[in-house]
Amino acid sequence: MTVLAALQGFDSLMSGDTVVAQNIAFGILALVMIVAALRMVTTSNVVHAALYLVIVLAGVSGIFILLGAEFVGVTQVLVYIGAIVVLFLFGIMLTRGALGEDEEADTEKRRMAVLVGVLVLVVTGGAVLDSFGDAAVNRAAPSLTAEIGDTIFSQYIVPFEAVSVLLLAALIGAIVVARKD
Amino acid sequence: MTDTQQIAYIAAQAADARVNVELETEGMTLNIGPQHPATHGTLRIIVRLDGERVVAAEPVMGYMHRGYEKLAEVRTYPQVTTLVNRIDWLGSFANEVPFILAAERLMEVEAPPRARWIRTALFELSRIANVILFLGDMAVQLGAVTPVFFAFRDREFVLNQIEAVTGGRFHPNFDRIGGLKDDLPKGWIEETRGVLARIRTFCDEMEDLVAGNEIFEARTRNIGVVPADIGLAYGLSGANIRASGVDWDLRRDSDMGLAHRELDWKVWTHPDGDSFARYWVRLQEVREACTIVEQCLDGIPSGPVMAKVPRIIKVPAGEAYVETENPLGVMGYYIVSKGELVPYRVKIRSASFNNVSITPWLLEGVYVPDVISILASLYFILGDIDR
Amino acid sequence: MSEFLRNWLMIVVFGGLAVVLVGIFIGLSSLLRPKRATVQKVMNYESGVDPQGDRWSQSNIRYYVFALMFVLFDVEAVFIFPWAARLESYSVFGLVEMAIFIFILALGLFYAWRKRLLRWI
Amino acid sequence: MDTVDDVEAPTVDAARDALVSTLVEALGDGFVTGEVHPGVDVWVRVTADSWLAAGVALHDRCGMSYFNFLSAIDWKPSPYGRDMDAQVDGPEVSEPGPMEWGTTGGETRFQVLARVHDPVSGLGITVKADLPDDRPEVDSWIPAYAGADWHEREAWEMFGINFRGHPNQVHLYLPGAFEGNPLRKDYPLLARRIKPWPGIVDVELMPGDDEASEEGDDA
Amino acid sequence: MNTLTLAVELAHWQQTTIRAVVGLVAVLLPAGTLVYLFLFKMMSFMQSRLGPMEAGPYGSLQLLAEVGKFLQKEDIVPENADRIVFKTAPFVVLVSTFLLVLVIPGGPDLMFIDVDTGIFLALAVSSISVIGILMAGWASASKYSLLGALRATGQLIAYELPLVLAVMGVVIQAGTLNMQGIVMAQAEGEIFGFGGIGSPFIITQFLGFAIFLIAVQAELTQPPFDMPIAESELVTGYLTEYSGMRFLMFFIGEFATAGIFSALAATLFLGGWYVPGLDPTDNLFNVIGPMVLLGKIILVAFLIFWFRFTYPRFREDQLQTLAWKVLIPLSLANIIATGVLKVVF
Amino acid sequence: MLLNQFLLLAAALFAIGVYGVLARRNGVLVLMSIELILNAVNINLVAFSAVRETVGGEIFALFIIAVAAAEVGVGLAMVLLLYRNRRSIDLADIDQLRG
Amino acid sequence: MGLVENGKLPKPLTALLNVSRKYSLWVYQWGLACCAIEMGAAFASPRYDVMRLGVIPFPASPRQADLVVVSGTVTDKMAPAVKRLYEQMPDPKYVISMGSCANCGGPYWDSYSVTKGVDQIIPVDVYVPGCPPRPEALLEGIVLLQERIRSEDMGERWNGDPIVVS
Repeated sequence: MTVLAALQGFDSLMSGDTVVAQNIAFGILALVMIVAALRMVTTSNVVHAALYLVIVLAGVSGIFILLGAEFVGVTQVLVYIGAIVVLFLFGIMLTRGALGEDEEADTEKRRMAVLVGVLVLVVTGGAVLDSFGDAAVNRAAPSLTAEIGDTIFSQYIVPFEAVSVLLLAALIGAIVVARKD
Repeated sequence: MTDTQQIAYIAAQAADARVNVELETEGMTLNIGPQHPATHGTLRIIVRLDGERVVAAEPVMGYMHRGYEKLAEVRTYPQVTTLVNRIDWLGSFANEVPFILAAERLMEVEAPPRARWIRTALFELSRIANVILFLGDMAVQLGAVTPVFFAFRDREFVLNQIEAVTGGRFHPNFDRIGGLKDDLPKGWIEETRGVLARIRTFCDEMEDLVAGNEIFEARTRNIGVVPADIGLAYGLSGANIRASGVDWDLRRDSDMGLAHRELDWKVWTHPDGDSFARYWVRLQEVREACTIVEQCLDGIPSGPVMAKVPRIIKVPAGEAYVETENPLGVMGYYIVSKGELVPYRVKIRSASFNNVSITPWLLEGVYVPDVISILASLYFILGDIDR
Repeated sequence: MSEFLRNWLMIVVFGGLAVVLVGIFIGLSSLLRPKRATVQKVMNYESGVDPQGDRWSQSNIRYYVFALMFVLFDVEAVFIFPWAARLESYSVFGLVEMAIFIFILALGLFYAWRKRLLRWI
Repeated sequence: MDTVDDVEAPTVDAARDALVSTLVEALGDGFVTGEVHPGVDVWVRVTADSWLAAGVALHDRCGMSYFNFLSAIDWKPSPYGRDMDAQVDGPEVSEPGPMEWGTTGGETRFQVLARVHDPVSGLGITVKADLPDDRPEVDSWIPAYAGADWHEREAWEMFGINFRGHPNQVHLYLPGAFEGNPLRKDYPLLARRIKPWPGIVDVELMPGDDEASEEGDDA
Repeated sequence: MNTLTLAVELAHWQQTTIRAVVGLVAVLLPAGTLVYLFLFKMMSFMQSRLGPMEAGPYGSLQLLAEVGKFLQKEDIVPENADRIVFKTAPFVVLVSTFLLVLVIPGGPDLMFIDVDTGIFLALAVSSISVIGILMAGWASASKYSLLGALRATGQLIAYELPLVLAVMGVVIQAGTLNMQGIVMAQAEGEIFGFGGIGSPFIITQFLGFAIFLIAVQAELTQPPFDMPIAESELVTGYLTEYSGMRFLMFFIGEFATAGIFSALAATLFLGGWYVPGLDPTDNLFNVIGPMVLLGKIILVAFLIFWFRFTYPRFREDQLQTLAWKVLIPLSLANIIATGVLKVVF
Repeated sequence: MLLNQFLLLAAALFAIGVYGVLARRNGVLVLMSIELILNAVNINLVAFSAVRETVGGEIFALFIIAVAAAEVGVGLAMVLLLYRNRRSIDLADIDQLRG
Repeated sequence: MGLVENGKLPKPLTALLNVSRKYSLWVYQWGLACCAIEMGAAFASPRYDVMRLGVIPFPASPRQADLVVVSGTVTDKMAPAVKRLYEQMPDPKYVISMGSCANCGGPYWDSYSVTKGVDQIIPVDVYVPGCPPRPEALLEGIVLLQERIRSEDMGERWNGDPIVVS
């Protein structure tokens, strides 16, 4: 019975009712993502890096869901995890030399990179904290696919068509580049 | 294949090769065998790949080499048939025939007519038992699992008939110098007719299920094309060479010492020389074999099945080469005798050895999946390669 | 919003369920199974002979073109979905727009086709 | 008793004779001897030096486009006596008997032989060549018949005959570390040296023989 | 949302637990059914054999024996393998399978989740398994595995597109991505004014259905599309080095996915849990719905396995040709055609 | 939930991505790091979109995903070209490609 | 870890595990010589249909196999491969030696290239005599093996004396 009671206590969390639950979810996601991202840029095995990238991308997708952006979240899974990562893995497997250990970057370069990274973090983080002090996200309802469609086909019709041209250009460009000797 | 098709094929291949050069990448080496589902046992093929394209293929044999030629030198003539039975283990009876015929030629003995006709019937039955397994197995190699079960199902009936005569379902060891061990059992002829009807049905089934399948055609047409001159230079024989348009069948074109020349049947050829042609020719040959057996059943003369031969067989000194058109192709025995109980030297010319020797030439430039279909269509048996 | 998130919590639960199920099976198996690694056993399988050549061998670069085309068409599909669900309200206008979109991407397909790159191997 | 003698065998075989004469013409001194069994078969023997020339001539001039097989014969009898009944011999090595050659004769221990066919007329011919005793080697036939490749590897492995110009003369059947040439007559079958051959009694009843006439059965 | 009407008195955690249990059943039951019914029995009957007979009546306990056997089998990790990735790969594949089952409704109120994106979500998570397969093949460090994984990936991505695009026709007709909405559209729709049997999209979207089934066949890597695991070429492809429990996990994943894809096809094209002639909102469907769905799953799976046991396999390039030069242009044309018809009528 | 949470997370990912781009020499890894940066941007866009309860940001995120796909496609093609010419995908070698 | 190995499993559970092993013998498709065809007949011919007994001939690689039927002549060149393929099967694994060649060399007892019996290189559970054995004989061999598995003590298998085939 105590177990039941304890579970009862968790109930409100699991139901997603409270902001607390969302915050916990966010916390877990953020932690996992940052750890995975750090491992990704530091691991010496490129395939492992790609798999860490999958974790980060799944986390991003979770964040989107948390923000009520269902369609974008699913797109993230379909395009990023299902397609772009596969593209990466293909790229890795086609470049045999990269499969072993990555060459040790010189520590000088690495130190510089850390410096720049921290600098970027501090500046953007400071700016963010400064500008959006306590703006809260509490969306009443998730965005629907229909809304997205409606908006694309009213406001964003030009970028929409432009995307297709962009993709075509990318395809042709990639083919030309990949075939050229 | 018509000329235009051929030209189109070559052009496509050339264009392909060009693209592949443009996108050149490093190759890899892949072992197919010795344990591999595609090699019917223990052939090993080392292929160097570029992507999935074979740059070079090198068959490695000998995993089944049992030293027949040496062992035959220490076996008496009747004992040798026990050994040679096991060369092409699917059509065992056919293996004995050329050896016995060669020994008979040296001894200047001829089997009585009845024995020759029964030999012919059994010879063709073992061809059926052999080739229908190929008809099913080729489909398995291409991924369709079901036909081989049908092949095994109907093969049992043929084996039953062979067993009824010889007492051995697999390795009959029934042929004797000068004739046969025994006469036919009672009622065998009628039963065999029923079995032949079944085999014909099986052939129709395979024609529908396998040869008529679009994917099967797409996988085999224009794949592994063997031009006639190359095939001859490599010594391909049997259905492999007839599928390249060479109209040559020892059963018809030479006096093998069997009854084939007294019967009415047809030699099938196919002009294309590709995997499909080899399958198709074999399919027709099974049907033709049914015809031959039926005519044998109708026309078996009466009389003894054994000529008078000495109790202890000593073959007079001399050399003889006899070859017959076995299920896998031409099988011949070059026997050197010194008048002893044992042969002095037996050179076994087995069909599959020559048939497979073309693979390095044939596999160059094909794709990995085609390696499988080409090997399957060449139809070799390991014992027949390695001996 | 909470209803929505509760739905998505199920996804996490199911993902966890899969992991737990596999974990239980493999854990149970690790209790029962023997561990008898030998030198030959942990060697890579290569039809019974010594593995030859480089283990990380790679393949033709043309595979990459296929992956790339897949990515692009996947992106295309993402845009078609919301359109398809609401086609009725976009009517002819939406239809024309999407026809142009698909046509432009199909051009890419035909380009690769013409360049003889749509040939695996 | 039916024998081949009863069959109407032609005493003259024009096609095979023509074949031999073409070869004589093509090879000149390289041609040693030929033997025609009318209606049955034909053998020719050439010198080792004109071995390849014989192959080319057969392929180009006689229409023998079909390659059948290539092998060799070791004419030197086994020093182990008759291997058949090994229990008599024991492991000691005796001086082998004198060499006797078969059809078309011979001069040396190793004879390489090959057989080719004409798929149109159906004729086949066996070509032989004697190899020098001290250095059993001969030209490869690959330029004439591509299919000779594996057969020559086999002959190299089994008899130790070297084929000049063979691109890849390595073991075909046997493991790379295998020593010896199994088909040479002096290669012993070790299992037989240890254990007698169980199949030495080799007489079986023939159909028509009745049980009564059994008493004369001996080994 | 009406998901909760059935379980209105239950707390969320209880509902979650129930759904989790049902989810387990929904994944494993069709998988087991398909293995026994089709792989063992139907295949054997088609080959005029009997199939397993000794373990239990008519071999019905064969599956339990398999699981029990695999539990005891050693788990070999090749020395060259990337151990972690090698061991994680089956997890990834099964996660993809479990996520896939989520969107399928079993009755008017029987749903694991009811999301707006529905079928889109299903297609997205189904693509995760590609990663699992690439992981398995790469980590095994065997040539057969790597070649198999590359082929598998090439094939899965090539047929992912027809799969996605073939669904589009259904979405256009139903006007929603939601699976329940699609079932309802079929239940309540009518074909040119005749509503007697509802409007199962297999009739209006037959091309879509055919493309979908072909693509499913390829996604499941079954003959005639089984090059990645082609026995006669690549031994067992990316699974070559897997033994024991991990292999069984792939095996379960394969057949569970087959069941779920059949369920997807049944839901999208055959009306899902609905049978014509009844009121789709009837509470009755909450009881018989899952059974109806299972029946339809078996129907679709029968088609899939029939092809599997009968056809020889394509060559890799023929398969790619089929996908890129036939199926994708066809399905694009299908989208436009359906759109035009939708707008016109 | 506060908007800041998301923005800070995005900033962190962005910084890690920047580090990856600068520190790694493997071309594929650099491309992956760029993906991190793009994802950080996406998080920002969607978060703002959520705050304003519109879908504009989400649609931009979709476009960014599309652009990212194109970018990876061309980028990897260049890496492959580099690999083919130099048998290495170390970006430090790119210098030598000049002129 | 390795409860079975240490013999710490309660009896009924052991029996259950034995039964499941008994009825799920995945045998891998690997033929050596003539016997392979009779083995094929036992596997594939509807008349024999070994799948009835729970012997499933699916796997093509040794990694998923429980049983290997050594069907035919093992040559000296093949022997290392046989050994390795046996080694590469995951434990617990069983071997049936089918036919005279695999048992003792058979008609090639005096050959220079044939291994005289596969039991010189790998342990054999059941020998099936014959040249080649009929499919029925192989079925009998499989049934015998199943009986042995049924009453097997795994603890003993791992830690006890080497198995002696009666």
